[in-house]
Amino acid sequence: MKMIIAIIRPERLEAVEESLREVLDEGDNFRLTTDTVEGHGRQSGEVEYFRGQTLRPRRVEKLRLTVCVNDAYVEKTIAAIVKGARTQPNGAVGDGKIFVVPMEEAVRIRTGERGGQAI
Amino acid sequence: MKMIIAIIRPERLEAVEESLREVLDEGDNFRLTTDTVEGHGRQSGEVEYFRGQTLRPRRVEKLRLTVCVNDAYVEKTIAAIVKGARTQPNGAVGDGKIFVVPMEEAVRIRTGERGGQAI
Amino acid sequence: MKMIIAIIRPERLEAVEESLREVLDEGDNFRLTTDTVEGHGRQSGEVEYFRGQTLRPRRVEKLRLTVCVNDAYVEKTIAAIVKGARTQPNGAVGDGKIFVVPMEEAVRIRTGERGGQAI
Amino acid sequence: MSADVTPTLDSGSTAWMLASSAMVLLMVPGLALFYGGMVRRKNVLTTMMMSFVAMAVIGVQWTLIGYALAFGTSHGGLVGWDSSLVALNGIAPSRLYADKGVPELVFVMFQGKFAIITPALISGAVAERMKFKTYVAFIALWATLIYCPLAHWVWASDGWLFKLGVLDFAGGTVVHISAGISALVLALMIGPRRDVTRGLPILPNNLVLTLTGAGLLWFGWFGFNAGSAVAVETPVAGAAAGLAFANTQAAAAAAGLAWMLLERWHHGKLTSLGLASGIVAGLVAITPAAGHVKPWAALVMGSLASLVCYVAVQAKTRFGYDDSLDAFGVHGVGGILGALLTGVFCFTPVAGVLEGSFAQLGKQALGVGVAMLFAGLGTYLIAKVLDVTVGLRTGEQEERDGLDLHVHGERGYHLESAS
Amino acid sequence: MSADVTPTLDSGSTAWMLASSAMVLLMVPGLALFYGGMVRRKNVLTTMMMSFVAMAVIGVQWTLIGYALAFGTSHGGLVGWDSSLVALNGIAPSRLYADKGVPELVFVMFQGKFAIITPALISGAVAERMKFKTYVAFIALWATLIYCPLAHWVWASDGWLFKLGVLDFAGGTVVHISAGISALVLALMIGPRRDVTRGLPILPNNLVLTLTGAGLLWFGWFGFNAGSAVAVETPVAGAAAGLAFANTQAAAAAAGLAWMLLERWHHGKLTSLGLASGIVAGLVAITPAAGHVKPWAALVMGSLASLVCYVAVQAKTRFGYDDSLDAFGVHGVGGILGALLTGVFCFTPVAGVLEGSFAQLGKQALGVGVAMLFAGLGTYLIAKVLDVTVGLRTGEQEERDGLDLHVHGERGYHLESAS
Amino acid sequence: MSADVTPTLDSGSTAWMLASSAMVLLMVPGLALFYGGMVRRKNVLTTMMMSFVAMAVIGVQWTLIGYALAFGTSHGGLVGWDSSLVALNGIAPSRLYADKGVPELVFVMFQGKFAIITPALISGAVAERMKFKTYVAFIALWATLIYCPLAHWVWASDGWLFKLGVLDFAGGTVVHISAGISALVLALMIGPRRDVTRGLPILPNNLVLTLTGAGLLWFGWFGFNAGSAVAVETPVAGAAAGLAFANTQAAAAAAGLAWMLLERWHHGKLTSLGLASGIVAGLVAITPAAGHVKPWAALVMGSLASLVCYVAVQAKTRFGYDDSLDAFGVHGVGGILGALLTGVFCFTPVAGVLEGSFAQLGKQALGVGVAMLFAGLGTYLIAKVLDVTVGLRTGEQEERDGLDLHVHGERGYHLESAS
Ligand SMILES: Nc1ncnc2c1ncn2[C@@H]1O[C@H](COP(=O)(O)OP(=O)(O)O)[C@@H](O)[C@H]1O
Ligand SMILES: Nc1ncnc2c1ncn2[C@@H]1O[C@H](COP(=O)(O)OP(=O)(O)O)[C@@H](O)[C@H]1O
Ligand SMILES: Nc1ncnc2c1ncn2[C@@H]1O[C@H](COP(=O)(O)OP(=O)(O)O)[C@@H](O)[C@H]1O
Repeated sequence: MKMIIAIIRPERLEAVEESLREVLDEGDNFRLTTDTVEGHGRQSGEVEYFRGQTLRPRRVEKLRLTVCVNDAYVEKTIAAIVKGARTQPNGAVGDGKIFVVPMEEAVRIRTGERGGQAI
Repeated sequence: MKMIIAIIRPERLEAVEESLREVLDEGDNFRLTTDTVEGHGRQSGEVEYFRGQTLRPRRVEKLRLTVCVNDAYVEKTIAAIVKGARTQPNGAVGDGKIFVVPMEEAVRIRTGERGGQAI
Repeated sequence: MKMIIAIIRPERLEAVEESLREVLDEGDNFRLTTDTVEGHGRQSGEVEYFRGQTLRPRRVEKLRLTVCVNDAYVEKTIAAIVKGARTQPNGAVGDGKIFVVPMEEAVRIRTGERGGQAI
Repeated sequence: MSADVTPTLDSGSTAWMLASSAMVLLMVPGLALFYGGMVRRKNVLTTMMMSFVAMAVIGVQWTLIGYALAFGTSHGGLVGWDSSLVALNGIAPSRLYADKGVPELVFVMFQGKFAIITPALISGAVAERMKFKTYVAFIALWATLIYCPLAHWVWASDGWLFKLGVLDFAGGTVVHISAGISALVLALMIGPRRDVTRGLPILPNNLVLTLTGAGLLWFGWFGFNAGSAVAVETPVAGAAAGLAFANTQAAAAAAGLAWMLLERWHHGKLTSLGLASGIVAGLVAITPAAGHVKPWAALVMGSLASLVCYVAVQAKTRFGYDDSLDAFGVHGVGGILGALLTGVFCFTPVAGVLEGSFAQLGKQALGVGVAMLFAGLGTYLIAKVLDVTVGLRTGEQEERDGLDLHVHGERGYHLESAS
Repeated sequence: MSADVTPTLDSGSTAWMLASSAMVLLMVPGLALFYGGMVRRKNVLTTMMMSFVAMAVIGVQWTLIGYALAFGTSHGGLVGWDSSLVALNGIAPSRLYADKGVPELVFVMFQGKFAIITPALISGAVAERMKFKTYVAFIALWATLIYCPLAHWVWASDGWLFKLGVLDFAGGTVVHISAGISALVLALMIGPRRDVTRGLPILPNNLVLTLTGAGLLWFGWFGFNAGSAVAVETPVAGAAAGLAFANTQAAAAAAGLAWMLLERWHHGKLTSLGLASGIVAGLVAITPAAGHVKPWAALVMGSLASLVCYVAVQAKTRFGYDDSLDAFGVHGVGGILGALLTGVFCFTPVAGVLEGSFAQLGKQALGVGVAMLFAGLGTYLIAKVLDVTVGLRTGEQEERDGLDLHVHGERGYHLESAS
Repeated sequence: MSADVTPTLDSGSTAWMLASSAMVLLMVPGLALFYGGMVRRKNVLTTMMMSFVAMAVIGVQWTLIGYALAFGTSHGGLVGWDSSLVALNGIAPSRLYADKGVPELVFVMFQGKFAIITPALISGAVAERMKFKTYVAFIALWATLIYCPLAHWVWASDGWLFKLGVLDFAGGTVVHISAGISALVLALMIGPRRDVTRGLPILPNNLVLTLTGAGLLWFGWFGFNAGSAVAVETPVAGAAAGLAFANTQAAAAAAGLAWMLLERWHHGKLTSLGLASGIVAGLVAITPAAGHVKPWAALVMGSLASLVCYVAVQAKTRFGYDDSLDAFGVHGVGGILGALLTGVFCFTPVAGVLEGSFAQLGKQALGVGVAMLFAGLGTYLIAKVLDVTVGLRTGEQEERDGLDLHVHGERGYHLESAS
């Protein structure tokens, strides 16, 4: 089992969800957790104005996506996220990253199920 | 050392904290980090109304709980979280999940301590 | 590759960024993700007042910092964070923690690059 | 009205007109909050701006030519004009309006606030997707080509609808019907918001603003309605103003209550948006009747307004147009209902249906029909021209990311802790 | 008062009464913001609704029967009634109130705003846990069974307390004491909030709202107090109004300052909530005295109000009842203090203690005692009945998740970026 | 002014003065919101408090000695004083102000609101870093040593600038220039905010507040300007008030529009802060001219105000001082411009440049110069003293964490879900 953590543009969430649905959805809804983070990277935030003065935030609002999947799904998931999150044919700075972390256990609180089927 | 990440109903935090205290508290307060996330899963958000129209948010506000513990505590911690987070005797959709990730190092910034006793 | 997760005082972010720049910046900006979390630990929140009544929040607003680095950088990064985040010469409760989690894969969405150079 | 005695300034009437003019202006920020709270975070500023910008644009337009068009010497009862009124240049500060003992400049300002808020009402129908530039051009044209003539017809002493005896105490027809219909037409032309089409829930970013806005609107509406006594009575601060004030209060209260009960019965919850919407619906419906009906009738009109508007609002989901914040559902429908019921419940200056005379109801229906046709058609033409020239709707990217950032280069809130 | 000459309409007085009636209405949204900011995010809407719903419910009640009960022909000085006043039906728009040169309908509205805000004040004591339905029923009953009679006793020309010479210029007794005591009784009956019992800190969700609300309250209070000159002088916009206005300003300022200094001395911080609370405490205390004392006395009364209320507020922690937003601590205590001090500092129309006469102080004490007893007992009975029938308190689940979602099906804010 | 006939109370004028006094007070919360929205989350409360605290501190100061200093019997036209005016003690409620038919207490209150808001304006320049305690001491001293004398010079019938014929209808010189210059001096003395020095972007926490504040300011400004007719005409609610009202509206609208167009041309976006700033700049510029120029001139003055202020605001980045919220850039510059243009466009009571007379422009320039010198120097001295005694600036830790927590022991918002 892996925990896949992706940092994407907030406005791409829709697209990513759609492409994820194709690969992850089996009957019941596939599961996903998101939260808002601030990214400090090459890309700088959207410019804002204050009485003619230009404000260039160094932080960019990003959306973080966490999906836990069984090993068999890892590549499919990564591919789906890349597909949904990349903005131009060959991407643009700020499109984001995907990180994969090993996961040793998963528990469904409702049933107490463990491992693979708990995901 | 493991990093235990649990996604629960915000309103169950109290209960979970209580049951965690029993197993983790040794003298000084046990430590815990929480943040708010949005869950996309089977459960859909609380219904809201807009001039008679029903709005069913596809996202649910969830609370994410991160506890880093030494291996000896993993099972106890999982059990405690399940105990506190499960709503009905045999659970309900939306009760959440627990994910366990291996952790290689922990550092207490204050003292620079490492590993087990830094947790 | 490791995912380094640090929980620090929000007001120390500047200092940490500075010390991180020294070790991580090679030409283009180094990358970093932050989000706001609530810490439940020894330290209790800043006192607030409500009509003469003292409110002592049990939660402390903390800043969580996520940096993914190649193995060679792990120790440098940890040292830099400790340097920037520690408040007094020998630290104070609330200075925070650093957790290191193994990471199996990294993907740069823009280019599809993998592993080391995607970080 | 005793026009033979030369009128003298009445400080009491002037005091009330000054106060009520200011109160009506405050309705614009009120509307901005009311609307601004209902949209998504990413559009809160642009939505508020659609109201605020009217203060600037129409504020200038009215001073330059608007007043001349609406209240200048009548040309065939169809439109006014007086070159001496351009930029209010010919109005000596001491000149009084009609026989009301109020400086004409004060009357100009009072009327000007109406001209400002009316187009702003329309913005509710096109929130979150209309091109801001186009919107600004639209309200400037609309105020000049639709509002001013209509105001002339209904309120100028030589206006043809006025002469026919159509009653519109404070603007049910001129303000709410015209704005409501135009809102519907625009909403239809511009199409639904992306996420409405995609069936996604659109959650209001800040209902606290909406409630606050409703409060400011209620407050300002007392100036709106009770100030309109300037058209019918000397002194202005007198019986008619008192009656209008009482009816405004009664209708708003009854409507708020009715909407709440309706929702309770319909889906079991008492929403704050519902209470706020009911209040506004009631205020809209009583506007044309404020000085013509009895308080008990105001209670009835308010309750009916909520009932009818509530149903109307549900309609949009059925018919699939996206009147985002129900500018038509509340102002259009409420205005029509109010204008007609005025003909039913009025007792002064003429008798209505309840007192056995159907004549007035007919006149009211005429007024309603004319306003709907004129405003609807006019809006269609103006919007058509703007559509082919500058375009009505923002690009998909703008709509998705929110207009605040793209059009205004700002975000409504920066509440993240790090900042 | 020269009742022999037939009074004629005074447009100046009418203008001021119209304006001040509107200003008092604005206090309700003001109160909603003031209270709404102090509760937790999950209850911001329900708390604001408790004020807004009063505009709807009491707005209707007052029009239908409230005015008749409070200001109708007196029956033994105990309660008023006039079937002709039901739904204000018998009041011709041109009919003037007493000898004040103001249309009676305007007076009705001015008084109606008082009837609306008074029960809303109570909501502060039961915030975050009272059943909303029950609250609505409660204020309807309370306004009818407690407020209207009390207003009759103190303000109607045949009211028994009025005849005894109890002074209550703008409602220290009728409004603030009655609301404050009832708030205390309700708070005791309903019990503390879950998290108060569990000793958890309750953090105000948005103090910006509270400050804004305090600002609107201060503004509206000028109408509240200076408008109350309608009871004592013709023209209404005259000396008494001016005095009341000045005293309102002086007391609020002094109280705000005093509260800040107290906090500074007590725990070293100058809280914004403290400044806002002091302002309100001062406004409450000066209300009964506004037209009866000198400005220097207003400064003293304001300062004392903050001192006494601050101490009173601390008491609740000691005695362990949960007057959530200090409706009793500020309005009850401040009202009692103000009513008594009126007897000390008054110089017109009668002399107070400072000028050597203790008689008035006695009368004031009587008024205070009567109001406390009547309102306290009455509230207890009404609440008891509601408790056994519909229940006073929401379920634990509702309280934990917040009432906004459960009762109103809404959330106050949707500020998450994704939306 | 016919001083030979004994003046009698005019209820209409009194009604308008009561209403406008209340409206001017509402400008203070308006300013608090306007400023509060522009700072960072961590300083929203302290910034709002800087306005609110003026209501408390100056509210008391004005009642005790302020009025006596500004409007007491003149001593050489330099300052007023009358021990009988201390705590307003010698002013009988029935005493009328001059020949205006308004109770003097009402005039006292109207003027008092000006004394409150003026120092509050200064806070915009030192937001997010000035020691709160020091600020409180500063405004108390400033109001006493700078504002009161200046008000006496310009507005008291024996004031030396008044006698010279300097025109300042509603406070361009006394209020905006004095506050603006003092703001600049303070900003220079206190130095830029830490993050400005470090070149970090400072993002406004809540522009919704800023827009709302601008709305309340516009509303209150009608009282501010049209109420100032009390200085020139009887009845107060008459021609001069009407003219002032119209000009206020015209200038604000034109300025809002102009600023928007400027921004569009400068960087392509139409910011909401820009519209709000333009509105305020226009209101500032028309303040001294409100009763002296024609509406068309008001349109011109408003537009020029935005142009000049916009340029001035850009200057600060060039010269590297940190007038955080542009108290100088908007109020100082706008005030100077308005005062001078008054000499250009005025047509009543005297002719300006446009009508061929340059005399008035000279007088206006004198007034501007005197006010700048006096306020600038005075502020420097007061601030210097405070600097060496209590210190002007908070510690670095406070500034970094935000003053809300450190000074006020509060946070503006608690919107996290768990709470
Ligand atoms: N090594 C990293 N550690 C933590 N976060 C990262 C890292 N690399 C990228 N991120 C996050 O991903 C976001 C998007 O990265 P991006 O700028 O698109 O990378 P690139 O420019 O290489 O495509 C960044 O703003 C940051 O939040
Ligand atoms: N595989 C997963 N990956 C990421 N988040 C998950 C996953 N499974 C569950 N979650 C999170 O846990 C929350 C609760 O899950 P829940 O709907 O209770 O699961 P179940 O219905 O299986 O009990 C979801 O809303 C989602 O945020
Ligand atoms: N074992 C842990 N698991 C999860 N979070 C932790 C853990 N230990 C510390 N934290 C987080 O780090 C924050 C700071 O910890 P801190 O109180 O400084 O630790 P210490 O007192 O040991 O220095 C805590 O508020 C909490 O959010």
